[in-house]
Amino acid sequence: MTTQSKGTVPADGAPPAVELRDISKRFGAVQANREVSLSVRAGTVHGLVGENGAGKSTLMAILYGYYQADSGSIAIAGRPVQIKDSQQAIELGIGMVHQHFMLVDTLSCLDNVMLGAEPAFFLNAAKRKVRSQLQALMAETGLHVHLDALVGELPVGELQRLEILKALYRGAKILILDEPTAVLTPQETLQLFETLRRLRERGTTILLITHKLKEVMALCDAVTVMRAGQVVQTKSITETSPEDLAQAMVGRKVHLGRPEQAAAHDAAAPLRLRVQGLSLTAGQAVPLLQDIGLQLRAGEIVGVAGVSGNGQTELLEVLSGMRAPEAGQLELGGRRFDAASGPWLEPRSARECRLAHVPEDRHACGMVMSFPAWETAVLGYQDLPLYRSGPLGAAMNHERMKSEAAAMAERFDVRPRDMNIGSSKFSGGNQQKLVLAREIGQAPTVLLVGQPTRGVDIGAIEFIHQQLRALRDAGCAVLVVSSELDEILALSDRVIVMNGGRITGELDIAECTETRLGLLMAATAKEETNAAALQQA
Amino acid sequence: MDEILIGSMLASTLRVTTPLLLCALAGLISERSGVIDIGLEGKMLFAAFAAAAAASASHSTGMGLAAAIAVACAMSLIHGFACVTHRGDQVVSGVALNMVAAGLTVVLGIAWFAQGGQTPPITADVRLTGLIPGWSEPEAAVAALGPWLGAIVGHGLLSHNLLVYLAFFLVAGVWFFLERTKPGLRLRAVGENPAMVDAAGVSVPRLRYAALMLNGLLCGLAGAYLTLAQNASFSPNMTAGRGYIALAAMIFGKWKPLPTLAACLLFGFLDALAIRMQGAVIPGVGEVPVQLIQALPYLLTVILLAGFIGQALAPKALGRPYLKER
Amino acid sequence: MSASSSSSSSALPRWIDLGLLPLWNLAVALGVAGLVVLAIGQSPMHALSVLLQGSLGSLRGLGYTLYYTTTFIFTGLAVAVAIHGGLFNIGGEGQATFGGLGVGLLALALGAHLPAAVLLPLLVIAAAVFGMVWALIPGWLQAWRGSHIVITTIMFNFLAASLNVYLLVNWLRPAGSMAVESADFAESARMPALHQLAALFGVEMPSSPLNLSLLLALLACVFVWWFLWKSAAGYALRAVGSAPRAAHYAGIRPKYQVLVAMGLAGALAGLVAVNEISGVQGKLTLDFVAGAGFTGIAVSLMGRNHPVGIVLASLLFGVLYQGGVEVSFELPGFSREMVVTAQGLIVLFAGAMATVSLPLFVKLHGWLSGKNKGVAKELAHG
Amino acid sequence: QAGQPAVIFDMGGKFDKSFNESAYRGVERWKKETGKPYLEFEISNDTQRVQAIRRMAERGASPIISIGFAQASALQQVAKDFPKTQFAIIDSVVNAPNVQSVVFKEHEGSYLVGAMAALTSKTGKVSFVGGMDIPLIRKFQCGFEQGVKATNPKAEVFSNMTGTTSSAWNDPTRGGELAKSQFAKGSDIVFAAAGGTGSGVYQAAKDAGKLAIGVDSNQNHLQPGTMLTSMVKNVDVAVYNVLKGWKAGVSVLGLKEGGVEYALDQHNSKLISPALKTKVEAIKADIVAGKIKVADYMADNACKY
Ligand SMILES: Nc1ncnc2c1ncn2[C@@H]1O[C@H](COP(=O)(O)OP(=O)(O)OP(=O)(O)O)[C@@H](O)[C@H]1O
Ligand SMILES: Nc1ncnc2c1ncn2[C@@H]1O[C@H](COP(=O)(O)OP(=O)(O)OP(=O)(O)O)[C@@H](O)[C@H]1O
Ligand SMILES: [Mg+2]
Ligand SMILES: [Mg+2]
Repeated sequence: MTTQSKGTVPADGAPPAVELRDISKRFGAVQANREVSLSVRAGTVHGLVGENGAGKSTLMAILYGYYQADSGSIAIAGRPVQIKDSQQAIELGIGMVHQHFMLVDTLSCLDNVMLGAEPAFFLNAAKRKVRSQLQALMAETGLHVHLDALVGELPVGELQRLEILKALYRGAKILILDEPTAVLTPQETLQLFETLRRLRERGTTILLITHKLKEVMALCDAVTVMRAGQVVQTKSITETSPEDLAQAMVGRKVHLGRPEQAAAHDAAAPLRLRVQGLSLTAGQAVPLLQDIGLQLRAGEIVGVAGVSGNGQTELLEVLSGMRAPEAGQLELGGRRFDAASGPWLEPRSARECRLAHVPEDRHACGMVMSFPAWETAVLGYQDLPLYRSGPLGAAMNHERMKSEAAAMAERFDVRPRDMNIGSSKFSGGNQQKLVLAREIGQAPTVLLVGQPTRGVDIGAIEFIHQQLRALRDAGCAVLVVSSELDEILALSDRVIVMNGGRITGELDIAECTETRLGLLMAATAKEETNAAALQQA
Repeated sequence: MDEILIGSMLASTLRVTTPLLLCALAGLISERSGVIDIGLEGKMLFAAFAAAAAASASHSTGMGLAAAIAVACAMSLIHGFACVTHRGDQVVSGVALNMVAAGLTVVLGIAWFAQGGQTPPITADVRLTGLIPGWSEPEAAVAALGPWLGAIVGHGLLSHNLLVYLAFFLVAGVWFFLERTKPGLRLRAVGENPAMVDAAGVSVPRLRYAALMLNGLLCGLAGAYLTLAQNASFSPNMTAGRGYIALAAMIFGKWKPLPTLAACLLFGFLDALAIRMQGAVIPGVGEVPVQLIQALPYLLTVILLAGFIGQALAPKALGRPYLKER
Repeated sequence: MSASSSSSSSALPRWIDLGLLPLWNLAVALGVAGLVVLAIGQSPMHALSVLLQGSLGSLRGLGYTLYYTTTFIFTGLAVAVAIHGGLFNIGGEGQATFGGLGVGLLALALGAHLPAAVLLPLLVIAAAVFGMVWALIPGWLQAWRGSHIVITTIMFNFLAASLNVYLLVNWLRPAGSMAVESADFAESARMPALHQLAALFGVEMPSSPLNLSLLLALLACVFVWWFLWKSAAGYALRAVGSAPRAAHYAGIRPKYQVLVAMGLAGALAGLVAVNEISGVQGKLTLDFVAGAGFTGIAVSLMGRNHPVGIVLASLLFGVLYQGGVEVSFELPGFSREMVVTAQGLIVLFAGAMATVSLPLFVKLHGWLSGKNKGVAKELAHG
Repeated sequence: QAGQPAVIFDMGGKFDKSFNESAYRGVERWKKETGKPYLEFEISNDTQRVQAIRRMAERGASPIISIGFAQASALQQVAKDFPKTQFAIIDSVVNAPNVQSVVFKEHEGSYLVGAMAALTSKTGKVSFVGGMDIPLIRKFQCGFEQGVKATNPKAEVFSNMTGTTSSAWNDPTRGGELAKSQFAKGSDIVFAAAGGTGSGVYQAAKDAGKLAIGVDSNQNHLQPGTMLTSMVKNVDVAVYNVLKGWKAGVSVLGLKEGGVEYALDQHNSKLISPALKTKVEAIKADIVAGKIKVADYMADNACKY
């Protein structure tokens, strides 16, 4: 690994906005940060990259006073400081946009922004003040949110903007963003970057954690690579390249960019899944899905592109039987389901039809966080005879479960290998691998995948994509929902674009270009989501 | 005659509702901040004892109230120390406080007053008497205002003591506090997502302790009402499960002030009704078993709950001690 | 208000976390209770020795202790099973009372006609079924009507009490008897007491209420342990309890799991009646549960909702109850309320404040060991 | 310790302001007079009854006095294991050679105070508050009703029971509410047989300017001036006598034997006019003489009169 210019970048006159020296932090058994030194020049965007669990979030959490470092020192604008809690960090002009949004679903955006920084004792007065300030801020930065909508009812993109507004409203001079683009669409990402550039112009210093090297190259002035809790290298952007960074992160060569050619698309391949006239509406008659019809054939990967919050989530829920639509027919594994007459598909019957599902929200859906990994590794397949033992299969076969889990960990390189560790203790990347391994394990004929690589590092992304392709080549029909255009383009043989609960376009991969898709998705997308949000608010 | 009945029933409803309401509001504030409070029963009991003891010893209503509030707050502090500071189990802590209260009140009572855990009755001048004391008798109210007005408004509504009106006023107070003030906003937030509040630079423990103090204040008032207003002395275990009913009312009210008021009023009313229905005779069937009538309020509650009140959503962080790990 | 987190710390090895720490907490708790005893002018040491002597020192004392333990095991398990299903069951009191009705009615109806060998199993079933029914209704209301389980179970406690009084006073009470209790059961309806069994084998044992129900309780523990952590049903139950959405995703129907959890919980609570009614009283009495349902909450949570923990916690409470009786016998002026106070303090310090000295132990342990490095690396690479 | 007498109070506890407390006064009096100590225990759950009695017997205590009918079956069990020990039970009959049973004719006393209530009531409406709907309480209720009706056939009697759980004996707040509801119906005298719940009833009566009648002990002092009288059940005397001279068998104490009576002291003397007193004494004499037969609820599980 390149250790040249480890630590700080060559300093010019002005003191660095942020100076971390020899920060160490351990959680019980885990050394999250090991003598990390990092210095960020004022008014620049500084990238921070590294594998899942490399220690990026922890380091930033320490800078934000959310965790206390075991050892090491921090200096802000050259002044050594002790950051005991977030309050202090905020006073020092540090703002943080957390990886897992720090918002209260049951409160309005306005309340969320001012919480902790209310300008007046009585909320009405406070709201009036904050509202006007925010409107100014929104105009200035182009970050637009519905101040009165409940957070719980807004699409992630908007929440992301809300988080940034929150930080800026508190007068952040140093802005930390932890995987801000993990949940954004290209359009939203571009907007975000516009904003960030504008902020940089204003002299804001920005620390950006991301798994997407393209973004680093596009935005950052300097970038630091972490691995296993340590800084591997810090380079100015001009001296580095994606390949270089990737190698530094993973410690080996990583294949980036557009993959080998997609599978020859044949219309004769057997039909695995067909839906028609699918429609679903939320409580207050907000249309979520409108007259959706699609088909999946053996041996193809169909990508669903779209601004998150345009029905992809619901589509997956309906197709996997987690949610019953108002209308629509479904053909799957030789069985027909009609929402109008008779019961809709249920998760159980879905698996009987050999349909597997990798849910978007792995934390709430994909795994039981309080279970050890080996129990999570059979979730959904707990009824399979092979996992049962004893009379009438009343008992679970733990030996078998553990051995299978170990096998999954082995095949999908889940780290750590020890499947007795609690599911929550694995990084998102590894959690994702585990879920994928579980769902692919039973050789499904149809696989639904939501956000396959959200929050996952490039090493893992490469691997996961390989697995999905392999499955396709084995004759499985795969439906991939992703807000990453790169991913859609890298994986799909056919692309469906969703917008406002409708299918607004279907393209063969050959005719796909980022811009073209982008336009299809973006077309009035904002208005759509806003409308929905307003209706609900 | 029946207007008297209605009036007395109204009066009784308000009297019975008051301690439930104060307690339920106390629980509401604590639980909205994310801290379960099974200990309402114990706090109310100990507060009632403190109020009676202090009032009878000092011959001052103020002292009684102060003592009640102080004791209840102290118990809230213990709860906080165990559950907020040290992340102990909130339910166990509540159960423990109930046990200690049930035992210690009697032990102290015997030690101090040697009347088997009862406190000496407090004198009339120390007790909280009605706004218009005379009207606590329907007849007097009727004489003053005429039949219906007198019975229902005079006796039913105006014959109560300050704590009753305070309790109802506090419903609005708590609502305003939660929905319209800065600490209220933070309190609601900490019950839903403490990590967020922490990240926003507000101390989670401090907020929860504050909530627990308010909780103590209200429990204190509830207890004081029992011994300074409704009765004139303390007797062992006199709360007789009202703390749990208050808890039920708060959940019934979905952790919101106004619905909680409705739930408390419902319990109060059903109680007053059941009392007056005892000995009722159903033609043909004969006299209704008294146990059935005594069970009626609980039965109706269950039916109402099943029939009309939908899912109650608890604060998301309720019962989860907050640590800075995911 | 469901599975409230129990205070385990990943940083400590099990033998400290589950062995040393609880003992230490118990010591602290006893210390505090001792101060109270001192405050009322008694000698803590004497009180403690009487407590232990009286509860563990003699065969009879032990008998009583284990008899209480039996009851608390049942109510504790009843709370624990519900908690693993994500439900908070305050209804143990009523479910046990209802179980009593089951035992009482069956014993009175068939006692004369059936031999013990047939009747006793039936009584056990009756207790379980009645308790189950009384818990299933709130369970059903929760799952299908959205009525909050805490309210309904509280209400059902009152309802069970009312029904019990009504039946006893108006139907089950032998004419002319003042006491509010049913007629005595036939011998065949009596769960054999241990000293009776011992007598059969010519072993002389002081009489005590301890009876075969203890065996039943221990079997229940084993079953619950197997059910929760080994059986398929338990897997589904725990999934629903800790992650409803994930369970739904996995094709588990949360609604039915609510029924399973409450049904099992109720059955366990109902079994209290086997110990109290069939085992000890030999007749249906008014208030035989006497708060054990509520004590079960503390027992379960102090036992970290695990059968083994629950047995230990039950034993602790058994000692406190029986020892408390002895103390109020031996120490004049040591009233039953002081016993309750001491019990409360012990629950407070050994239960609720169990984590107070956790950091201390973590530190201590931190010095004494630098292991798990391997895992650390693994995770850091994760 | 051997030879010491022992007293076992029931759930209510020795300070229940009525029944157990009365027994407590009895032993205390004996203690004061003889200067001898005694053993005591307060029951807090069903199982402890057998345990407590047996425990006392093993320590060689004698006589051992069980207070309250609830201990009957427990005593039945233990007494036969300790034939040499002297036992006694208040309020219930246990047939064993070594047990003395003392029961009271509560119905007679209740009848008497019922009559007093009827004679005193201005509204012709009086009321009764019971703790729990159990035979003993019905016995009080039935006697009271007879007394009222016999004295004033047109009089109305409202009755309420407090609750169905053990807290029914300890819920003054609810007692107060029950009384108030009865007052609203026009009752102006209330008789409470509800243990600790009573204090709430008497308070309510005082607050409403009505009259109340105490039970078991002489409770006139609790609310001087508004306690018409108390239906005294001389448990203390009974206990005292057992301690003085235990003798096996059943003793039934009614008005005649002075086992039950109505309380007259400085606290209620103002309320009892000479005229009233003479009338009451007359009725009492008739009962003693057997001219008035007071139906006992326990006789046939019904209040027939
Ligand atoms: N709250 C915590 N408790 C215990 N260990 C933790 C905690 N947070 C992080 N760790 C450990 O520290 C390591 C670094 O975690 P961190 O969140 O910094 O990784 P990361 O670089 O942000 O990963 P990702 O790219 O997936 O966000 C993790 O591998 C984990 O083992
Ligand atoms: N309670 C915990 N104990 C130990 N390690 C933890 C704990 N919580 C999180 N971690 C570690 O923190 C690291 C980051 O956690 P995090 O949830 O941010 O992973 P992630 O990859 O960022 O997931 P995602 O980005 O999809 O949210 C992971 O390596 C995980 O192992
Ligand atoms: Mg992270
Ligand atoms: Mg991540």
